Amino acid sequence: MRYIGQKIVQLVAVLFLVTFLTFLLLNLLKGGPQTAALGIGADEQAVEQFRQEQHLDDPTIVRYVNWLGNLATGDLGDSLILNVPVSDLLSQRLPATLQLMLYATVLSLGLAIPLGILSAWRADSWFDKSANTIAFAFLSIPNFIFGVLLVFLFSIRLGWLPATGYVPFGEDPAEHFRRMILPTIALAAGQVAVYMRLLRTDMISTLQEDFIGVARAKGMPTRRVLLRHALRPSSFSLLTVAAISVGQLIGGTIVIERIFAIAGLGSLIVESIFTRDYLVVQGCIVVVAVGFVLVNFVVDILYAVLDPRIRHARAIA
Amino acid sequence: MARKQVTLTRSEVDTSRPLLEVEDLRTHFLTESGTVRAVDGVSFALERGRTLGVVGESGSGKTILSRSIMGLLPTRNVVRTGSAKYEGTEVAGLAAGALRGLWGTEMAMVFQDPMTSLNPVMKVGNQITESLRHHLDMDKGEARETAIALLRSVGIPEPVQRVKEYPHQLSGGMRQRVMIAIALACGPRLLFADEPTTALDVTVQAQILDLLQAQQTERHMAMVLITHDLGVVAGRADDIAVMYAGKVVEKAPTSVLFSSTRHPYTEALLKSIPKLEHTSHTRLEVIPGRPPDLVSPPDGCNFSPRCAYAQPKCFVEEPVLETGPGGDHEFACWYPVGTPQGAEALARNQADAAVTEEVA
Amino acid sequence: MPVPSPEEAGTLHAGGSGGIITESSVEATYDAIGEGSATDVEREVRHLGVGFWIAVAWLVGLITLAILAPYLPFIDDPNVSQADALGAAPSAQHWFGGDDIGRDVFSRVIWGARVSLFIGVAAVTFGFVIGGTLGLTAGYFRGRYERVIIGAMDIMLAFPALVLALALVTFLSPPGTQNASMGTVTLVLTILAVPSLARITRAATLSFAQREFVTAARALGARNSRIIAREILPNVVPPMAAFALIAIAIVIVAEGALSFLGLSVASPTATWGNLIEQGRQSLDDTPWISLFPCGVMFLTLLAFNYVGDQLRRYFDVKEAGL
Amino acid sequence: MAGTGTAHLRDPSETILRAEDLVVEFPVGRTGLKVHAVSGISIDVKEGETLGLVGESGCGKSTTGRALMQFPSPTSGQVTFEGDELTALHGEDLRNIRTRMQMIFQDPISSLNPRRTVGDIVSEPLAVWAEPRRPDRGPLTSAAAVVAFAVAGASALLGLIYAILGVVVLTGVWQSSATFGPFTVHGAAVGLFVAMVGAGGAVTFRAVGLGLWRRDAEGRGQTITAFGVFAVISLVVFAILGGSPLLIAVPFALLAVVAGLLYAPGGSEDFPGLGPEGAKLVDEVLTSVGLDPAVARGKRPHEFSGGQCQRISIARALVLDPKLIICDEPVSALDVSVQAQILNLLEDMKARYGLTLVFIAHDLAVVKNVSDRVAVMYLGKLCEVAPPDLLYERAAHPYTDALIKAIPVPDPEVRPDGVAEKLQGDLPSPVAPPSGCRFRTRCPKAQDRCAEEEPIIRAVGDGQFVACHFPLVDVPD
Repeated sequence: MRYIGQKIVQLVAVLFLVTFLTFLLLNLLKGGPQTAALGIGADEQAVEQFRQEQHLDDPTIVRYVNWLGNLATGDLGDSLILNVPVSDLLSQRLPATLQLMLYATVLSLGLAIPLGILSAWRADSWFDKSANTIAFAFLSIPNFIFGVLLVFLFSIRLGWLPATGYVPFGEDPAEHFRRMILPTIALAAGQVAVYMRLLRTDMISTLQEDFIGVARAKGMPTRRVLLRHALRPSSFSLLTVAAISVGQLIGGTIVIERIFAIAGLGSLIVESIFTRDYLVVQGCIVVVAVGFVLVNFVVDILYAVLDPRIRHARAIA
Repeated sequence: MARKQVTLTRSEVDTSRPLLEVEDLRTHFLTESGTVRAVDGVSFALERGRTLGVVGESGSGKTILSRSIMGLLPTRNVVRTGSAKYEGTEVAGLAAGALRGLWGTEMAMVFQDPMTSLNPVMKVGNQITESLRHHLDMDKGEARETAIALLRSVGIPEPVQRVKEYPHQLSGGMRQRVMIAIALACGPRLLFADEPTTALDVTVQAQILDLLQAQQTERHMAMVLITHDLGVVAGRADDIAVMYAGKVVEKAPTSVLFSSTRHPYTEALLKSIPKLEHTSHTRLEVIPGRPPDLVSPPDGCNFSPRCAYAQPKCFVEEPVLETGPGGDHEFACWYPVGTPQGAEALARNQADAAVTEEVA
Repeated sequence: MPVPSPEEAGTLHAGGSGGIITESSVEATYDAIGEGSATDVEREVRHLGVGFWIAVAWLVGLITLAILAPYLPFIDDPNVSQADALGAAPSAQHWFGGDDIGRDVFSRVIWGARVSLFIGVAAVTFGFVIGGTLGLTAGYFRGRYERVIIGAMDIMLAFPALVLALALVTFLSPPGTQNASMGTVTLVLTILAVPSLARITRAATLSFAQREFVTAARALGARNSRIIAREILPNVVPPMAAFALIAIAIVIVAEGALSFLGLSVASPTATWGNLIEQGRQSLDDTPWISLFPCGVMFLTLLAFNYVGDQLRRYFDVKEAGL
Repeated sequence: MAGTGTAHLRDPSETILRAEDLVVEFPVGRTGLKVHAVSGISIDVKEGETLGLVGESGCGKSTTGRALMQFPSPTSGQVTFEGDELTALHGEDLRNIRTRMQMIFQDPISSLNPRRTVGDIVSEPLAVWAEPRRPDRGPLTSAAAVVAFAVAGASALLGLIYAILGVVVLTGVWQSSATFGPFTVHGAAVGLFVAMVGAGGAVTFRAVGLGLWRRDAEGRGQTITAFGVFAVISLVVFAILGGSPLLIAVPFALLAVVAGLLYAPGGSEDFPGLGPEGAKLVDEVLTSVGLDPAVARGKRPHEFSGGQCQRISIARALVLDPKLIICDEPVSALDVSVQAQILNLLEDMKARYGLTLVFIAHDLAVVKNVSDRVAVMYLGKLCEVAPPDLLYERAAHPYTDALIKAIPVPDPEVRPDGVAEKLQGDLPSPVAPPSGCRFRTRCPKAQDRCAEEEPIIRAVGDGQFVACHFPLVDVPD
C-alpha cells in the first residue's frame, strides 16, 4: 500500500513537470497565438488588446498557476480560435482516438502473442523464418505508407472498405467497425512486428532456462510448458514495450487520422499546433500525459502481479 | 499433438534384465566448425536400485549422455545413434512426444543449479503438484497433501507453509531439496542426478547427497550420479564410469576403481586433486595440456597427448573398452596402470624425459 | 538467500525500481528491432549473408545517386515541370512517371532521398555525440550523476515523440508558416533522438562496466579516462555503430511523418513524406506519384534495419563465442 | 563463532599487510536494510607468506579481498600495506599503490577484455604506468598542459563538426544556404584545418604522455620539425583565409604539443614503458606462466581455454612485479586437471617473483595446499586462524571441523555417512545475522551463552587462534 501511495505521488509529480514544461515550451517559443487568431499583419492595437484579454503578457509562471487552478475545477480554458471550452473539444475528439488505440492494441497483442510463442517454440523452422521475415518487413513500413497502401488496395482497387470517415459505435456498430478496420490495421501493423519479435526473443531465452528443462523432464505436455511455464517469465519486456508504445500509438493516430479523415485527438493536436491554439494543445497534452502515466501505473502493478520477486521486494520496501 | 506415447505396463516388465541398457550410444552435434562428438560410443547397464557414478571434466560428455538417454536434447542438428533400452523398451532416438509418458513417472532428473531450475514465477507447491495431477490424475487436495508429504520427506521444515512460497524465498539447499521432491513426485525408477551439488556449498552438499542416497534406498530406485568430483561418488556409487572426451575410459565397481586404478587418466585425475591429508605446499601432480577438441579429436587414444604412459601405439590405434582380468573392471588402454606393460611404458617415458632434460 | 536479493529483482525488469519509463524499456525496443537468440546465433554468425550485401548495395547506390543528383544527366531538375511528364505513367523517359504538374517523380524521389538521408545521418550523428557521451558516462560513473541523467532522459521520453516534434518544429519555425528549414528539422530530431541513444549507450556500457576486466584495469592503476577509452569503448562502439543504422531508419520515418503532415522542409523541396502525401490525393488516377516514393522509402528503411540487425548480431556473436 | 578480536594479529613490524576490524556493508535496494557482508575482520600477512581465506559462499571472503584492494573501500576499519594506510588514501595516492598490489579474479574469461589481444592485455600495466606519475610534474605546468590539451581536443571536435557541415553545404544538399551562413566552402576548409591541428596537438600530447613516443633526442627533433612545418602551413592558410574565430584553437594545439614534449618524461623510472624493453618483459612473463609469447601475443582471449586465460591474468598481474597478489578464487572456475596446473604455477611464481599472496577459495583442500596460514570465515566473521596442517589435525572451531568433514574424500573406504555431527540447515541471512556467535544457529555445540555473547578470538595453541566459547581443543590459560 505504501508502495502504491509512493507511486501516486511520483505520478502526480511527473504530471506537473510535463504540463509545466509544455507550458513553458508553448510560451517561450516565437509565434504567439495572436498571429493565428488575428492573422499576420493584424494591427498592433488589436494584437495588444487580444494579448491583454488572454493575459498573454503575464509572467509564464503566473499563467501556469492560473491554469492549474482552473484545471483543479475541471476548466481547461477556452479555445482561442474556436471559442469553445477545451474540455468540450476533448470530449468530442477523444472517443475515436481511444477506440482506435484500443483496437490496435488488442489486434496487435492478439496476433503477436500466439505468433511469438509459436515461432519461439519452433525456432528456426520454416514457420519461424517466414513469420520473422514478414515481421521484419512490417517493422520497416512506416504507418503512413502502410495506410496509403491499404487505402490504395482495399478502397480504390478492390472497393471493399471505405477509405475515410468515422461512425460512432453508438450510432451504428457494424458500420463503426467496418470503417475502423483499415485504420486499425494500419496502426497495428508495426506494433505486431515489434511485439512478436520481442516475445519470440524472450521466449527463446526462457525456453533455454533450466526450469523449462525441468518442466519437460516432468513429462508436462508442450502446451503446458509453453503457456504455463514459459510465457509468464517471458512477458516482462513485452509488457514494458507495450506500455511505452502508447506514446508511439498517439503519434501513429495523428498520421492515421489524417489519412482516414477521422476527427480524433491526433488531428486536434495537429490543428491546434498549426493554429497555435495553445490552451487546446495544453489540454491535449494533459490528456496524453494522464493516459501515459496511468498506463505505466497499471503496467507497474502488472509487473508485481506477474513476478512474485518484485512483489516481495516491494513488500519489504 | 496426439502422438503415440511409450507406456509400460508393470506386469510385462522382465525384472531379470537390467533396468537400463545403453549400447554404443553416440550423440553428435552438427555445428559450423564441424561435428562435435559429445558422446561417442558409450555402453553400460544399470541394475535396479543401483547407483552408477559418471565422472568427467567439463566437455567429457557426461551431461549430454544423461540428457541423451532421457531424450531431452533438441532434435535440430543433433545426430543420435546407438541404443538405450529402458525396461527392455528402446528409448533412444524417440521423439519427445513419445517419451513424455516416461518422463517423471519412470525416469526423472535433478539438475545442477537449483537457482535456475525452479520456475521463478510459480509457487513451489504447484511445481510439485502439476506432475502429480497430470501423471497420477490426483485431485487438487490430494496432490497438495502428497506435495506436503514429499517436502517433509526431503527434509524441508514447515512444508505446509513452503508449498505457498516462491523459489526465491528459499535458500539454495532448500531449492535443491524441492528439486529432488519434484523429481521423486511420481515415483520414478531411474533418477539422473546431474551434478546435483556442484552449485552448493560443501556443508550443504553433504546433506543433499545423504538425502539422495536415503531416498534411493527407500524407493529402490536406480540412480545415475553425474559429477566432476571423484570424492562425491567415492562413498556413494556402486559402480563408477570415468568419461574422457565423449568416451567411457574406465568402468568398475567403486572399490575396485579406487584400489586398482587401470586407466592413466583416472590415475592422473586422482593425483591432481589437492588432498586434505597432505601437508601444505605438497606439489600437485598435474595433467599437462588441455582436453581435446571434440571436433577433431587426436588419432589413437584421446588421452594420448596428455598421458604419462603414452607409447607410439597410443597415438595411432584407439583402445576399446574391454573387460580386464578381474571380471567386472573395464578399461580402454594399451598400457594400463598397475600392469607390467604399464610400468614398462611409464619407465620408458621417464627415461626419455630424463635424457631430453640432460640434452637440454 | 531467504531474503530476495533486491539487485536480482531489480535488474531482471526494473519496473519495480520506479520510474515512469521502466528501466528496460528502450533496451527492450532495441531488442525488438534486432532480435538475437542463442539458437540462431550459433549458425548465422560467421557470415553476414547475401541479403546483407544486397542491402548494403541498395544503400550505397541510393547514397551515391543522392549525392551526385545535381550532376547526373538522367536525373532531371526536380522542380521543373515538363510537358511530357504531366500526369504521365512510368515510361522509359520518366521512370517513375510524372506528377500532376509535370515534375519527374524519379528525380523528386532521389532529391527527397537527399533530405531524408541527410537528416537521418546528421540527427543520429549529433544525437550520438551528445546522447552517447551522456549514456557512457552515466553507465560508467553511476551514482547520483547517473540518476540525474537518466531521470532527465526519462522525462523527455515521456512526451509522445511525434507530438513533441510537431510542437518543436512549429514553434521553431518563423511565425505564420508551417514549413521548417532543414536545420530546424535536424535539430528537433536530434533532440528527440538523444534520450533513447543515451539510454541504449548506457545499457551497453553497464553490461561491460560491471565485468571484471574493468576492475582488473582499475587494479592495475588505470585512470577512469583510460578505462573508458581502452576497456569500455572498444566493446561499446561496435554494437552502437550497428544500432546507429537502425536509429537512422527511425529518424527517417520520423522525418517522413513530419513532412507527410506538412511540417518538414518547405515545399516545393521534395521529401519522401510530402511526395507520398501529394500523391495520396490522386491515388485512383495516378497512383505512381505516391507508390514509388513509398516503395523506395520502404526498401531503404528495410536495408538500414537489416544491415544494422545483421551487424549487431555479427558483433554479438563474436563475443558470445567466448 | 565467528567473532571479532585481534589476538591473532602479529606485530605490525613483521607484516606487510594488515587489516584491522574491517566492516563492509551494502544497502539492500531502497529498503534501508543492510547486508552485513564483512563484520569486523582482522587479518595480517607477513612478507613471503600465503594467507588462505576460506569459507562458504556468503561468508564475505571475496568482499574482504576486494576491501583490501579498496574495491570499494571498507565501510570502516583500516588497511595498512607496507606502512601506507590504504583506507586513508584517495585518488592519485591510492592509484600509486596499485603497482605493488595486484589481483587475480575468479572468472578468467570475464577478467580479460574480449576485444583486446593478449599482448595488449599483458602490456596494459606498462602502458598505464608509462604515463608519468603525477607528482613528477609541477601542479602549474600540469594544469597548463591539461588546459592546452583540453582546448586542443575540443577545438578538434568543433572543427570536425564545422567541417562536416561545411562539406554538407558543398554537396548542395542544403539548397538555402541562408540558414547556414557560416557553413560555406571557406567554413568547411577552416573547420577541417582546425580539426587537423587540434587533433594533432591532442594526440601528440597523449602519445608523449603515454610514453608511446620516447623522448629521446632524436624523437624530439623529429617532433619539433614536424610541428614546425605544421605551424608554418597553419600560418599560411590563416593568411589566405583571412582568419576565423575558430583559429584561436591553433595556438592551443601547438601549446599542447609543446607541453607534452616538455613536461612529460617518457616512461616512469620504475617501468620500461611500451618500447623494446617493455616487450621483452612481457615476453618473459608470458613465458614464465607457460605461454608461448610468439603465439599468444596476437590472439584474443576467446581463443584460449579457461586455464590459459587464468595464466594470462596471472601474467598481467606479474608484469608490474608487485609485492602482493590477492587471488580471488583463482581456480574455482577451472576443471580439476587444470586447477592443479594453476595452483602449481602460483607456487612457482611466488618463489620466482618473491610474492606475498592472499589466496581466497571455498575449497579447504585447495587453500590448505597453497597456504602458510589459513583464516576460516563464516557469515562475515573470522572463526579460526591457524597454520594449515594444525588446522587439519586439530580444528578448534566446530565450523572448521564440520567443513573438513564435509569435504568428500575420493576414497570409498571413508564412508561419508560415517561422519558424525554433520551440519544442518543453511547459512542465515547476512541482512539479519544471528546475535552473539553467528554460527550458533547451525552449531552442534551451541549453548545459551553463544546467543548472548559474541566470542572474541583467542590463542589456543601454537599459532592457532579461535573465536568460540566452546572450542574443540583445550585452551591453555
